[in-house]
Amino acid sequence: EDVKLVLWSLDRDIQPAPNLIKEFNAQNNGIQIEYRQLQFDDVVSEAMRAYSTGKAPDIIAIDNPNHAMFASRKAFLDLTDMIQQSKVIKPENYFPGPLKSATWDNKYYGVPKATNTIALYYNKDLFKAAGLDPEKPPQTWTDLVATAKKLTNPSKNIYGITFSAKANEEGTFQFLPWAQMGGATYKSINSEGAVNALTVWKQMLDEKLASPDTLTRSQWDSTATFNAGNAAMAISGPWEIDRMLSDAKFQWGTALLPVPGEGAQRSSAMGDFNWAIFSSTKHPKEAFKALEFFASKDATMYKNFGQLPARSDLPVPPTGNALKDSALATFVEQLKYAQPRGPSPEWPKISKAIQDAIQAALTGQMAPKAALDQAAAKIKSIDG
Amino acid sequence: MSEIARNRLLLALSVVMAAIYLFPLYWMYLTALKSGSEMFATPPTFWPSSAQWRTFTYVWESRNMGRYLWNSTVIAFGAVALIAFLGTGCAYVLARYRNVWVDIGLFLILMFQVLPASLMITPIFVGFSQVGLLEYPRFAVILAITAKSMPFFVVLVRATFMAVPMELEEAALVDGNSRIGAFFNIVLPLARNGILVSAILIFMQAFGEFVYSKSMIQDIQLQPASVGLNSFMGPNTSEWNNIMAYATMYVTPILAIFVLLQRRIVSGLTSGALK
Amino acid sequence: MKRVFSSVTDGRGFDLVLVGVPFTFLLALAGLPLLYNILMSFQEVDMFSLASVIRPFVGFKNYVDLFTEPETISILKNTVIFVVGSIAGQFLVGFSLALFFWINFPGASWLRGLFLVSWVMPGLVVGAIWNWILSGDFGVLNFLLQQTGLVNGNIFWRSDPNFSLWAVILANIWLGTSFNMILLATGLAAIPADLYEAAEMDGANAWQRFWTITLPMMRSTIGAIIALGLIFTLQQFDLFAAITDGGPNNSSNVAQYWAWDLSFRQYDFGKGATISVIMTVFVMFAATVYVRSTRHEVRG
Amino acid sequence: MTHQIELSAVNKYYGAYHALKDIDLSIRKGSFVALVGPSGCGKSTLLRSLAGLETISSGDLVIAGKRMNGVPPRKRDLAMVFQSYALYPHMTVEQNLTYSLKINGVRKAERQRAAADVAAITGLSNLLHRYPRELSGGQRQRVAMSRAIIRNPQAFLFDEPLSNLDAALRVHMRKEIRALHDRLGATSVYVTHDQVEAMTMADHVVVMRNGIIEQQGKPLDLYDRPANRFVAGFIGSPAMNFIPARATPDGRALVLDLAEPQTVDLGCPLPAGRALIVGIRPEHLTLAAADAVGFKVDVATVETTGAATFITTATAPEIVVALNGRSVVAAGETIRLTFAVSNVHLFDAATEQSLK
Amino acid sequence: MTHQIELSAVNKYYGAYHALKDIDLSIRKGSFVALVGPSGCGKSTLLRSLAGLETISSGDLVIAGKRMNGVPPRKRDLAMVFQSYALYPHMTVEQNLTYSLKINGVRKAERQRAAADVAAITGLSNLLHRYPRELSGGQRQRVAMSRAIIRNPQAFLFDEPLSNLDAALRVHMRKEIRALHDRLGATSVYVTHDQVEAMTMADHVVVMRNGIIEQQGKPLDLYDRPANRFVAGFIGSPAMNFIPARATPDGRALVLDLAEPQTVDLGCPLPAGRALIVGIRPEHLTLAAADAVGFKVDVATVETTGAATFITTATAPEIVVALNGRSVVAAGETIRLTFAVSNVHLFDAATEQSLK
Ligand SMILES: Nc1ncnc2c1ncn2[C@@H]1O[C@H](COP(=O)(O)OP(=O)(O)OP(=O)(O)O)[C@@H](O)[C@H]1O
Ligand SMILES: Nc1ncnc2c1ncn2[C@@H]1O[C@H](COP(=O)(O)OP(=O)(O)OP(=O)(O)O)[C@@H](O)[C@H]1O
Ligand SMILES: [Mg+2]
Ligand SMILES: [Mg+2]
Repeated sequence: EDVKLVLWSLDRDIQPAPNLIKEFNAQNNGIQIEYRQLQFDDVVSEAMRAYSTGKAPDIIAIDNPNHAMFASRKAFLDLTDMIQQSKVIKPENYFPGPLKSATWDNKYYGVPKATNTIALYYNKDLFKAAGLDPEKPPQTWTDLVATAKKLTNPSKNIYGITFSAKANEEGTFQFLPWAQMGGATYKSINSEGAVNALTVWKQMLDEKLASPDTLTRSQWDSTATFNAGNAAMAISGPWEIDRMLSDAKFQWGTALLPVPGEGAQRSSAMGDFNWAIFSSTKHPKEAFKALEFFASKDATMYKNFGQLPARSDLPVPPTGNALKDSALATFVEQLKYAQPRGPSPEWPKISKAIQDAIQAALTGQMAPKAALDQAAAKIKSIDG
Repeated sequence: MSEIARNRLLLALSVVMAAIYLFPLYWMYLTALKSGSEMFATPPTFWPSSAQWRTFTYVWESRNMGRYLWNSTVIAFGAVALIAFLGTGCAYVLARYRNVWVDIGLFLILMFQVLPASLMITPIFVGFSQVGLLEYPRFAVILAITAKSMPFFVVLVRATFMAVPMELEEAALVDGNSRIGAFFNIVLPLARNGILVSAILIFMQAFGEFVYSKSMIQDIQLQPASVGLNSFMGPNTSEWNNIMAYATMYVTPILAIFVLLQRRIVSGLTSGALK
Repeated sequence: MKRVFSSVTDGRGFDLVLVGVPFTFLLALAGLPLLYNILMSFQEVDMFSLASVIRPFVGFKNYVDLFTEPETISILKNTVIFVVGSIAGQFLVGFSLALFFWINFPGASWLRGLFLVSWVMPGLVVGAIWNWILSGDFGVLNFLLQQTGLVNGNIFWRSDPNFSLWAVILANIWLGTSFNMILLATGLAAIPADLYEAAEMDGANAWQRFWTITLPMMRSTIGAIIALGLIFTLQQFDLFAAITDGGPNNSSNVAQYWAWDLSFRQYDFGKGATISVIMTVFVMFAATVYVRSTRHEVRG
Repeated sequence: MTHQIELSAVNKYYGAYHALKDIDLSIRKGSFVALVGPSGCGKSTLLRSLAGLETISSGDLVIAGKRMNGVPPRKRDLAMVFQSYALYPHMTVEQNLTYSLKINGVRKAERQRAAADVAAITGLSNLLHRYPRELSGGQRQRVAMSRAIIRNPQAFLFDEPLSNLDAALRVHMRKEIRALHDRLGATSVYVTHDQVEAMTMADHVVVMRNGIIEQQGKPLDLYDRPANRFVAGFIGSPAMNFIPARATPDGRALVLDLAEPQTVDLGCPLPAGRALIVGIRPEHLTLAAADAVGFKVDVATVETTGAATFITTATAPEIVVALNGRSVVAAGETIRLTFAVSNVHLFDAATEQSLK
Repeated sequence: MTHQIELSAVNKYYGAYHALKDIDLSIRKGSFVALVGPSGCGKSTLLRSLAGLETISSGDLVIAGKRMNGVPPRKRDLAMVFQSYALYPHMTVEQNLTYSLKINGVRKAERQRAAADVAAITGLSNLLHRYPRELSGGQRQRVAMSRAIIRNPQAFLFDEPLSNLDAALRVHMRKEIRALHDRLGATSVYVTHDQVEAMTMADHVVVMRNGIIEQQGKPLDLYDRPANRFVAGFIGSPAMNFIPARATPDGRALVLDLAEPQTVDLGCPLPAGRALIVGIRPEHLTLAAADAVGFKVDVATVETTGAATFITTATAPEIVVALNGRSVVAAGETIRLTFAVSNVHLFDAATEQSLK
């Protein structure tokens, strides 16, 4: 009788989980995995509901900022020992950012599944049209603002830049790198660097270098305006590459996120999911075996599914498309500076405080400093 | 103004209104034929630059839409049948009397539907898992939808029953009918406008029900189309053209059917009944 | 036994069965969840205790906390504006359409059917389309307004705090039109024609007939539609998620979206439940008004 | 059981309104009872209580020996014609007629035959496939009527079944109803405002007022010996004339209280000096030769229907005289009226009860 | 303008059904017209066409000199009593009555006064705050009636306004309606099935059958000189007796086609040998002494209303005799009937047209 495992993730048919499971099941090694696809918004609540009614799956793919919430409550299985003995999963092979997101209290409660981050896309044709050097994307914040100003052309419906400051996790995801480059962390969100970062954002909106709809538009929709030629630069992640290749009718390039000033420390947000095993599983060993199998496939992750493995030991293989390869190179470089959000079990609330501050400042209802002060106070009370 | 001229004018006017109102539907069709980012172009394009008909076949086949639609149909029919079965009689009684108990009943009926599905799902999920109903997920969803939509049905159908003269029911009783017989033969046919329309509304709602289905139906073989639709949405991707193509295939047939069905709302069902 | 049976076929028993069964069903499947929710608002809830009833009791802490948040008052105010604005809009548009299609002209009943569209379209799609229609830069609403010369700069419906709530209300009016229209059309059809004849003989013009015959005769339908409309509006959150996400800066946030955000984005179930209880009180008030209004209904 | 229907001390309230007050009524099996009374006196309420459509507030209703208070209508085996018709609007005339048969499992062919038979009687044969909304008022009433008589119930309840029919049809229907009643041996309760119907069709007439039964009995008994002024005035058309009067102190004669008091000798002893009301029917007054006994009055109006002439006097109270055929009397004339002493009714002025 | 309402060649179809056929009718200003005819003949349709509630299919409708075909009802200034009442169920009796006044902007106090006045006439004073569903049938009809007469319109249209009222109330209402009509100088069109109403209230009677006007004229003219057998049978109650007959070959006498043929001498020349129908009204037949002239018949039934007695004979066709008061004749007897020759109506057997 085969051991039956249940695995939940939000991967669709062209994404890793269902395909890896197919392969895994085909091995016939006495373990069969059953797959259920979830929606992004539902992963946590479904998992919670299932866990509290004793119907949790064995394995789940969880968004990295939410990992700590489960780990801190011991809802996930502590994998430290198993990882130590594993021949496949070795902590030192992973980028530190992703690994940190799966860590709580110095123990490993999961394994990074894939990773991503954000960088700058820019429209080379528009650069040329504005008399800018298409091979010299902006390097610093001032540079960025100045470039955006030059690119902005209301008569042609072109904004200098597009990004997302939406009142949800995406807003935090986009803003946090800026704050971190300014030397802040979520615990010191009102430090000067963060205030500067927010001030720059505010400037871009106030001067209409970015569309006012930045406040309510997701990253995906924002970048669509870039693809449609209505924004000259976009800040977004590698998930855009394929769509851009097909939709963008112009030359484009990528660059690392600009920094506050020449030579300042780089930083970046870190996205994507981690694998975790629920502590309620009846088959921890078998479940870990599955994780090992998935990790063993990290090398083909990019080739097969277009996702970046969270591994520093694996090179991203060339795809044959020069544009794509160069974009990927940018993201792999950017990943080196990627930091997890949190980790904190209260991350959603912390994130909400940050979003509120961003929105309050960008709509002009509070000064950036005051808004971030308020957020800091809130985060303090949440984080204890 | 002659009759014909008047009719033409009214028709023209209503076509204009429909055009404005149906714009979102048009946009759905249009986006289905556009490429991903064309939707966000400035100025907006009102005709696809190159129609992507392939999207439809791609969506149909890749998502196995036939199965999804079948599940939606099963769930919608189940829910409508159960709601009509339980709700019609309830509405009738609440319309027939006028006392404190009816007041309380109506009040409760409204309160029963105050919570949005997203808040109901947790307790219902917990409860269903305890009694083992989750083993029959489509049935569980039907039950949940019934609980959610029946109050709606009852309140509306009650208003329809109010228009059926009590005397007709009395005549049937004197003619030798039992209460049940009079209800089915006389009262129901005369209230059919409201029942039909409410049932249509419920059917459409159940056909698109999403919150319960996605939580309770974990087996993809049993999931309805609404859940399938969301599979084009990712954390950082939304395949709008595919979503719209999917929605087009999902919405157009029911809309067509109900445009036909609702025509049966005819006026004055009870005229001539009473002096 | 025989007496019970005969009561069921002929007497009060028939009525009791007809209401008894559905009410039992609803009590179990809708009443208990409601209680569960009320209970949660007095407890501290986390992911471990979702399934249990016994949880740490915190009294009114959730309520107190909620009312000390700075945004609470403005969100509640938004909620009232949203509800009143949406219902008024839906009802007026729906009623106008119903009256219009009540006129007998060829094609009327077909075209009326098309106005069911907003009820069939999936929330996800509706949200996306309105998101697009209301977009500041490339939205069709701005496009049309500019083409017709009504405005000359783009209005950022979604992102301008002065407009964001109204943008959602606009979309919600569209969404609710079908429901209002079709039910009001049914109600209109049920009014006996001879009343209009009598009123016409009494000298009433169309406008007077509308106020003195149509409206009062449709009392039960209108009451039901408004009561249900209120509940639907209070449950609407797809549109918020799609169009503004409650932003910018909570300018378009309403109680139901906030409750959802607290429960399912911040996983603060206790507070989410607390808001829903506050909304329940709101509905309770409306339900009382509805029930009272049924006293003046006209029985056919 | 000789009494098919027995009501004892039946009361009915609509909210605070007391519609039936302590009604005691026994209806013999096979009898034809006419229920008459002014509009709003409770006739329909009584009929509906018999049918089981209103729950009576107190009292007992016994049908064929069984207490029926709570028994549902369908177990009472009654057919009823509703005052408001209550036709099934979604059924054709034929379906309306045969609905009760269908419920009782009668076969289709047989139902159609029955419908055709009844329709022939009520003149609906051409209308069988119409819907009620496509019928005239009288046609609807005939459908309501036909729907009741198509069955063979224990009892018929008719609530003004012929009010909207023309005279010829009414005469015809009257005959048919009575014939049906006799053929089936059923019991019928018949509410009507038509004097002729009540008098010619019924074996027994019940006169109601304000929820109470004022008098009941054979039609001619009510006509000849009304128990009180109300019944006297209600039975007979045109209504009986009432003239205030006073017996002379010697009890020999009567002084009529008209514009100029007139003395009439009834030839029988009267309660001396008592205030009375004299009742005399229009058809019992005749024109007297100028010198004959009688009393003098001025004519106010003269109306004629062709067959009869109605003279209304200019006195207070006005007196109506019904004469056969055409009359030469003209408005403004002074005439002498005379009457047979045996046709005079006397009522006490205070209690309004009959003195005979 | 002497003609207030003029209809010329008016036709009305309900789908394929031809309800009004080439109606020509002139109604003089201030006149009171009674519209009579069998159930379903088109009376209500005609009334509703006048009111503008039905669009006439062809023909012209002129009111006060203006062609009114397409004019909406409210611009015609007519008040109508609907056969189906059409009360506003959501309004109290008072609100029902004063609705038209309110629409015309009459002040509240004045409206209430008007309602109180009308209610006093129709006996609704105690019911002003009831809703229609809480009224008896007759009370509802009185509300419908009151609603029309509270106004002062140019014309009244009454569709059987008194059919559900008791005799006394009906007599009272008849007077009130006629008084109101005279006071306002309005034109009234009055549909009724009650012979007495038609004959006593109307200046002009219109007899309809199957959508056509059979005859119109003064009430007594119709009674005395009916144009054809239909009108003769329709006017007068009980209806005229019709006996098939044949003139003798010498045209001197008439052979009645009864069970045993009886010869009667009318004393006037007749079309020799022609097949005829003899019409004679029940009230014109009298019992003859056994040896007097007349014809012999067997009695089938004897009915009495108190005031009158109706004898039906056992002949075919049956003959009805209306006698005053009570009669000693009993069923089964053989009696001799006689009549005044001047009361005999003769109709051609084929065309049914009057020969007089
Ligand atoms: N909607 C309709 N469709 C078809 N036939 C109709 C319709 N309405 C009325 N009729 C027919 O038209 C004829 C005239 O109807 P109308 O109501 O005028 O009769 P009426 O003279 O008022 O009769 P009554 O005395 O019975 O009220 C009737 O035979 C009736 O069946
Ligand atoms: N639902 C009710 N609420 C209050 N009073 C009512 C109700 N129904 C009837 N009544 C009153 O009860 C009385 C008796 O009504 P019922 O219908 O029995 O009269 P009726 O004798 O049939 O009169 P009609 O000859 O006018 O039909 C009336 O005065 C009426 O107003
Ligand atoms: Mg009655
Ligand atoms: Mg009629």
